[in-house]
Amino acid sequence: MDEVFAIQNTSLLRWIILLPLIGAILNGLVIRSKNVRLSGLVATGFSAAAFFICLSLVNTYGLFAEDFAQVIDPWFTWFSVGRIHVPFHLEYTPLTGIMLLVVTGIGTLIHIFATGYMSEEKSPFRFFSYLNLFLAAMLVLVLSSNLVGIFLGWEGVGLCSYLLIGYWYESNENTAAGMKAFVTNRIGDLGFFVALFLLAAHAGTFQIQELITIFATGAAPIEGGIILAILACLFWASTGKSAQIPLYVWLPDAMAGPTPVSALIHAATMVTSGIFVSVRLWPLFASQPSILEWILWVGMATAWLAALIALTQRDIKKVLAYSTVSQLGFMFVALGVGAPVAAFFHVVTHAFFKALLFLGAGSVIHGMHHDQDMFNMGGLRKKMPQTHATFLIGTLAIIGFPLTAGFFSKDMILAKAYEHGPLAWGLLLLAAVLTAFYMLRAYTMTFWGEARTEHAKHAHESSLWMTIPLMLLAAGSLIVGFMETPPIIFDIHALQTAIESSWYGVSGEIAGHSGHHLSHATEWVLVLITSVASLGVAYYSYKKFLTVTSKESAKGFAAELSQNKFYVDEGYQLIIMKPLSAVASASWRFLDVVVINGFLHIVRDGMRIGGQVLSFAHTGNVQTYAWYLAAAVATALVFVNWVI
Amino acid sequence: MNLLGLFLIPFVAGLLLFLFGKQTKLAQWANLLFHLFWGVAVWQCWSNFNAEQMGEIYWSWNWLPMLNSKLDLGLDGLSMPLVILNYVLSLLLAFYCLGKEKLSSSYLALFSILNAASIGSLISLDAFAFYIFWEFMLIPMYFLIGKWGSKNRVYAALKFFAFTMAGSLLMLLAIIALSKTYGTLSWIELKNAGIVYDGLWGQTGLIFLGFLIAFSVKIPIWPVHTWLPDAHTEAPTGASVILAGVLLKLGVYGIARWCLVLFPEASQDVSTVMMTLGAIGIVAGSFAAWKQVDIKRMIAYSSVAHLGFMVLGLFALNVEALSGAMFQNLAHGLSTGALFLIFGIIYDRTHTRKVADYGGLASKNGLLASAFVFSAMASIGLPGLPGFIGEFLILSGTFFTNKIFAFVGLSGVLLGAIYMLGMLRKVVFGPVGPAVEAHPIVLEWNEWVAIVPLLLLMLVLGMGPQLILSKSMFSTEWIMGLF
Amino acid sequence: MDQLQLLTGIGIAIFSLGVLGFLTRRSGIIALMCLELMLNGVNLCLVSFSRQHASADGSALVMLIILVAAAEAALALALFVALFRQNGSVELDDYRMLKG
Amino acid sequence: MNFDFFNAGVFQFNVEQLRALFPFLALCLGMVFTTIASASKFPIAAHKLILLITFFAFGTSMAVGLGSADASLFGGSLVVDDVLRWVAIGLSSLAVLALLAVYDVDHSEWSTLLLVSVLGMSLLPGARDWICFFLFLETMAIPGYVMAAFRQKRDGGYESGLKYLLMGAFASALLLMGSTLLFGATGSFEYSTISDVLQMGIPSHMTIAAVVLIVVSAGFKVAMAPLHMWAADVYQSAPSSLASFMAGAGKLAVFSAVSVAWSKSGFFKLEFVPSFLMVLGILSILIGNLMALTQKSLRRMLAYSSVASAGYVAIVLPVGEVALPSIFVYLVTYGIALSAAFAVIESLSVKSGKSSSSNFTLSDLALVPYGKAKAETFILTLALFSMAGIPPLPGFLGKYLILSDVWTHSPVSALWILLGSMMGLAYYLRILVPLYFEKGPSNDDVPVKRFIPQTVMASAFVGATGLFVWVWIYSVYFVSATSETLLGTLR
Repeated sequence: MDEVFAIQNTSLLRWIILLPLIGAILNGLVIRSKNVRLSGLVATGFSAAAFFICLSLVNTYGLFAEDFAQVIDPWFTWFSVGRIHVPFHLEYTPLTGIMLLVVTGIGTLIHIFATGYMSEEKSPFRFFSYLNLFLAAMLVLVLSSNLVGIFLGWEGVGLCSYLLIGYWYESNENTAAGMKAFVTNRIGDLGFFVALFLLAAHAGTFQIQELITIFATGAAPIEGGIILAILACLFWASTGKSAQIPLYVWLPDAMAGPTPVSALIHAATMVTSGIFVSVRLWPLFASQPSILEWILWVGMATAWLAALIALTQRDIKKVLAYSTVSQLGFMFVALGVGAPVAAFFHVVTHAFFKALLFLGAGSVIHGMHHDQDMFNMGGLRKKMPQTHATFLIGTLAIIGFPLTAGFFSKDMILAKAYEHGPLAWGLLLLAAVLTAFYMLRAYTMTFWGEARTEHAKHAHESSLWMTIPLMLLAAGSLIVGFMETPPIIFDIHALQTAIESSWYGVSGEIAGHSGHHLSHATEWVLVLITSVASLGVAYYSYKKFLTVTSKESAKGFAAELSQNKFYVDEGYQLIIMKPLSAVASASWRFLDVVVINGFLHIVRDGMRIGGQVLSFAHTGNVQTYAWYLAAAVATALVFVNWVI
Repeated sequence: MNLLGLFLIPFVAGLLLFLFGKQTKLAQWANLLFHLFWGVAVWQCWSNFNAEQMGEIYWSWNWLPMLNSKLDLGLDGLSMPLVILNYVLSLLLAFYCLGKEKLSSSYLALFSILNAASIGSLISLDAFAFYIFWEFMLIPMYFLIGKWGSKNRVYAALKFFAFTMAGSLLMLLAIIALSKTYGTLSWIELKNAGIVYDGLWGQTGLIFLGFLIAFSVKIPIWPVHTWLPDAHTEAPTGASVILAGVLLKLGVYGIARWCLVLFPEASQDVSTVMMTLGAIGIVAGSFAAWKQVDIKRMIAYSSVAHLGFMVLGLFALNVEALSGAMFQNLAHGLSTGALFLIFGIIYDRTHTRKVADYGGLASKNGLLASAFVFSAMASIGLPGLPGFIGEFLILSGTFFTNKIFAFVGLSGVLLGAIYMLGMLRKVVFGPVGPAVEAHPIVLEWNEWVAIVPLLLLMLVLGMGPQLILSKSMFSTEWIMGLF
Repeated sequence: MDQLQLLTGIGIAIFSLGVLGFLTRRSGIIALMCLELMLNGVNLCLVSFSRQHASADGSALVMLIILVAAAEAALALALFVALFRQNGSVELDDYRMLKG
Repeated sequence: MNFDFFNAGVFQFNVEQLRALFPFLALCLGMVFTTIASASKFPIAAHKLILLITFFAFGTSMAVGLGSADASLFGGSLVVDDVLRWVAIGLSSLAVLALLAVYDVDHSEWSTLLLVSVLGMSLLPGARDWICFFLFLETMAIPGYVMAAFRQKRDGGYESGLKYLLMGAFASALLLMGSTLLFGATGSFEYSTISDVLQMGIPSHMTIAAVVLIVVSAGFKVAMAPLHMWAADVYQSAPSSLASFMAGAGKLAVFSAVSVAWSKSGFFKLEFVPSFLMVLGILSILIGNLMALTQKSLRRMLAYSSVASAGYVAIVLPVGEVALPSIFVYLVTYGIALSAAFAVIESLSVKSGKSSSSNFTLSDLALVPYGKAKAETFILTLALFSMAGIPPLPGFLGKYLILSDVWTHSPVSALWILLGSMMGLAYYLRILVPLYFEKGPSNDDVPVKRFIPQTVMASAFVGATGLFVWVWIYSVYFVSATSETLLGTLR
């Protein structure tokens, strides 16, 4: 399988990264304009430029090409010492191409939206420079040809998310949320570190291409245990970045940031990088089936937990946040059942409709003068029609209304889950149903019924800056699904070819079992069950929440539990943070202050006291001195003559 | 290249600066001028510096034949980066000093002499000469801390002096033993003298320990680190920067130059112990830093943790780790130096170090806040900044040798994020605190000139570490060739 | 025991007496006298030894000792006079201002 | 000293002997001139000038003689060799420094006395039998007793003189007893004969007693604990010049003489002597440093620091004459630093309006008018760091040499020296604290009672720093010279 590829060099790739970077520098250091339109346009311009470069790349090197030539931008050697050799090379593969388009495309739209949304900011340039910086980092992550480079982007996006969550730094909650995000991600990143160490120690390379072509095919002598460990560490890192159990806790808090940030970073792009990296390295995963089981069940658990929490949240952004976590769970399930294509497909579609939903929510919040509690909304469909329409499309897409983007991706995942086993399928289906329930709840409470507060009564539609991106994204959410469809409908497999041609000719077949395909009949049954179940629950939920009052809140133990997020945060505080902090202060106060310095001070005072004691012997009477002299002689004589 | 000028210029400059007396402003500009001259010498060394050699002597004077000591001056991949770092920091501090009435001519003079001493100990390849410069550093530092420091300065100065002296006296004994046993003190001759290792408690072993202890105190390695927080906290800004940027580094440099090269077997024997101490240092230092309420003290403890990394790197005994340690020297020098400098500039206005008095710096001076955040990020090893390269190389090297220590080191990476960001949260972000409220925080041009190059350098070294690594590569591989 | 040893013994005895006196007597003058006593003990020993070894060195030293002793005595007495003028006492216990 | 002492032959000098004696002639001339000067009431400056010239002549003539053959005089009981010459050079430089502290001696005889004392000191290392040893020791000591009792107006002046005199006499009585017993045991006063006798057989009780007595009395002269107590009192309240001179030059002379005498008389072959010295040394290091830590009066503190330094030398003594170079360098550098410190303290105490420098305490340092005392504080700093043995100040060289000799002899006891210098650090640095770090009330307008001409301080500055350099270079070549020529001939 590992025939040598024709390698094409290009210096175009670096500009995809450099342009947003320049934008960030211009905005952040040079222009520093208080004018939101100006800074917004600068930022948008640069990300759009990056987007167009991506387009040109795609049309040069092709996206869905059957036989694909490796495209490399050999930029420079980052560092190289002994066994560790890290070139800073960028690489274009079809998979990369799609991710690039998603990141830069949706990124640009969100920039435009933000230009409207941040209109009454006092330092918008900061926001936009962070946003561009984020794009640059994300693009490094996407483009880098080796894992260390990916790690650079990986932590870079983490930094930007930290900065953007804490963008309104005056309030302690926001900064706390930002710090939580960074630290939690760091916990995950430790896994990435270890993976890198293992690679350095055993593989001697960080180049994805080499890793796949050599180690996935078992061409090089490296025991499976090592690869398994590496993958486990990478997965651990992904649970941090892609918000899976146990490290998902930062994502909901991350909603403290401005809504466009939530849309771009915490829904569309950054959080999916875990899945992206896994898909890039898929052949490695495929060679180690045992890790996939873990991924499957962690994903499943996350999908469920998040969905359950989402059921009772009052804050519209929180609902979307938990739905994001849950959807990410879906993607990991897809990986777990050995369907990287499905996983990445869901990444793409989810990017569109979740960005759409978040921006819609943003528009609503903007209209509601930054009130985010759904119980204070209602009846907004007349006040803000475009927002309502687009939000509806988003909702339909996420609950998998037939022929929307979400329908295809989610259906694919479910089908693959069914292939893997009915249990996984059943659980996942229920999770999907829950999705339908809470999404409709959110939609209905926001847009239907009567306006429950003054804000809601006087809500107004947002400006074109915001509605146009909404529409574009809505269109996207409708059509992107058609790049990969089940055999029973159209039977398109563009994405599959794209992804599979990105593995340097190594097959993504999971070692061991051969992918047996479902019959069309079963496919139909599955599709019908899914759609009926989701839509039914959706309708029920719609009815249920049509007449909700602002007083209404969770009742009953289960509801309490869900609304309080199962007390996970509190649990972490109690079990991890508090003991750790106690140990820290103990170690400092005891070791440094008491033991070491204490010892020193004892010595110092001991010397002083010793001197004072001695000085009593110095009476000042000359005859005492003589006595000492005589005594010295006497003792010496005694010792020398009789003792020694 | 003219190595003599490398430390004579600052020395003479120091003597001259004493003569300026009350002419503070004049002295500050003169100091800048001296730095230009000095810069010429440094540049000359940098430009015709040959990285493909080890311990080559460029200037020698047989000054004390009866003590087996020659004044041998040389430069190689070990010392060159630190010389540059020392010069850069000192130059930027010369800018920072401008217009500060308190930093009188004698301050600058002592500073210049301190530079001479540190450069001297970097470039002298003779144990006796090295020791003289090494000890000489104490005198100016003692005065810098004791006279220009803050409230508790006397205690800090005495502690600093006593600790370092206690360590180096043992080194003195070791040097004597060397000269008595092998009849030479020149580094290269000693290396070729065929020192026979007779166990850690044999003579050679004890000599080795003498050196090791001296350097460990300077680094400082846990548990002999408690002088550092006091010294750092009480010292004036400039002294803190040089202390973090140069003096601590000399400990690491010394171990690489004198312990690893002359006593490879002994280093192997102690490597586990030293790595354990380093690991403890990382964790204990981070814990302590986490619990500080005094910003400078917190930064100081973060230094303890970072230098723990370097100890790991030194005693993992492979090329990756050693180069990592040497690179981390620069990284830490720049980032911690920047932190001390920036906070020092803030302190000049607010005159308080309590975290509680701060907050909301970002809303008062955005650019300075960004610089602060940037340096903090560099210090916690964010990829793209030099700290990452250092830590990554060190930890992977450690991982090759001993996985456990690598994992402990990783915990340090995590804790670093916790305490640094916690500090940023309370100082840079959040609601505006009383101290920030009370004083306008507007920087003079020269203060910007002092800060910005540091940040740029960090960026350059973070993305282009090869600039330095390629220079130190030969030396590190040469040293590791001895094992 | 022959006479030489006897002489030596006496000399040493005188010396020791002088030491005891110097250590115990409170009056400075008497302490000084005791010093002289010690020196004389030494002289006695010297003389006997130089007889024993048939060498004049001992006797020569005796001369020098007497000389030096005279000088010291003169000095000491002058000091005592001055001290008495100043403080009206030559008791050694009264001069213990410098101590510790 | 042989039996036909009164034969004329002894007094017929050949040329070498005359040349060897010439420098002492310079001293004697100096005495004549100073006597004239004090008789005709010349001002102190004149005395100083004469002394400067004399010491310069003395030192240089000795330096010129360096390397020339040893001249043995008076039937071999006095030998003028390179050791003596070097010691004489060191002494003359120390004496010059001691002059700096002389501000307020109102007896003009001090200059003559100083010269006499120097004569004794410089002859001391040349003695080859115990009679000369005793004679020169007294020549050195008795003028000291006199000078210690000068300035009765200062409180405790007489008292210190009295203590010094009584204890000195007591100690020399012990010394005499010791050498007498040696004479009895060996039948001779000559070092060489004694050592020959000590060679054979186990020493008799008498010999042991003799040696113990001699060691103790010498330990008293150089103020080793527990025989040090007089030193504290004398250095605190005798005139600064005398104190610094006795502490610096006196130690140098006695220690080098003792090192010569004991090794030539073969004391170190008796195995108990080194351990005895070791005990004394350790005691001095501990007691000296601990006591110094608790002192308020600066001069007393310095006195105790000199006790500790005596301890260091005591530890290196048993190495024998091989250690002479390091002992010399150590004591000269230490002496220079000490006299500089004494001079500075004297001047500071005057400038800060104290009646006498003997009770000039640490806290008084904060009262020093800074503007008027720049040179002093700088010199004091140099001196203190030199005493603490911090490079590049020459005190470090002394410490280094001592340590390296001790290392070859018994490495473990080197640790005691390290411990001592650690403890010493504590108080040396503490002196600087009030001087620089605790800026007291700016009291530059304090009425300075007696104004010391800046020329004095200038010369002090030049003296101190210049001599540091001098010592750096010459002591090093002394080391080489001795280790090659002299030590070769010592066998």
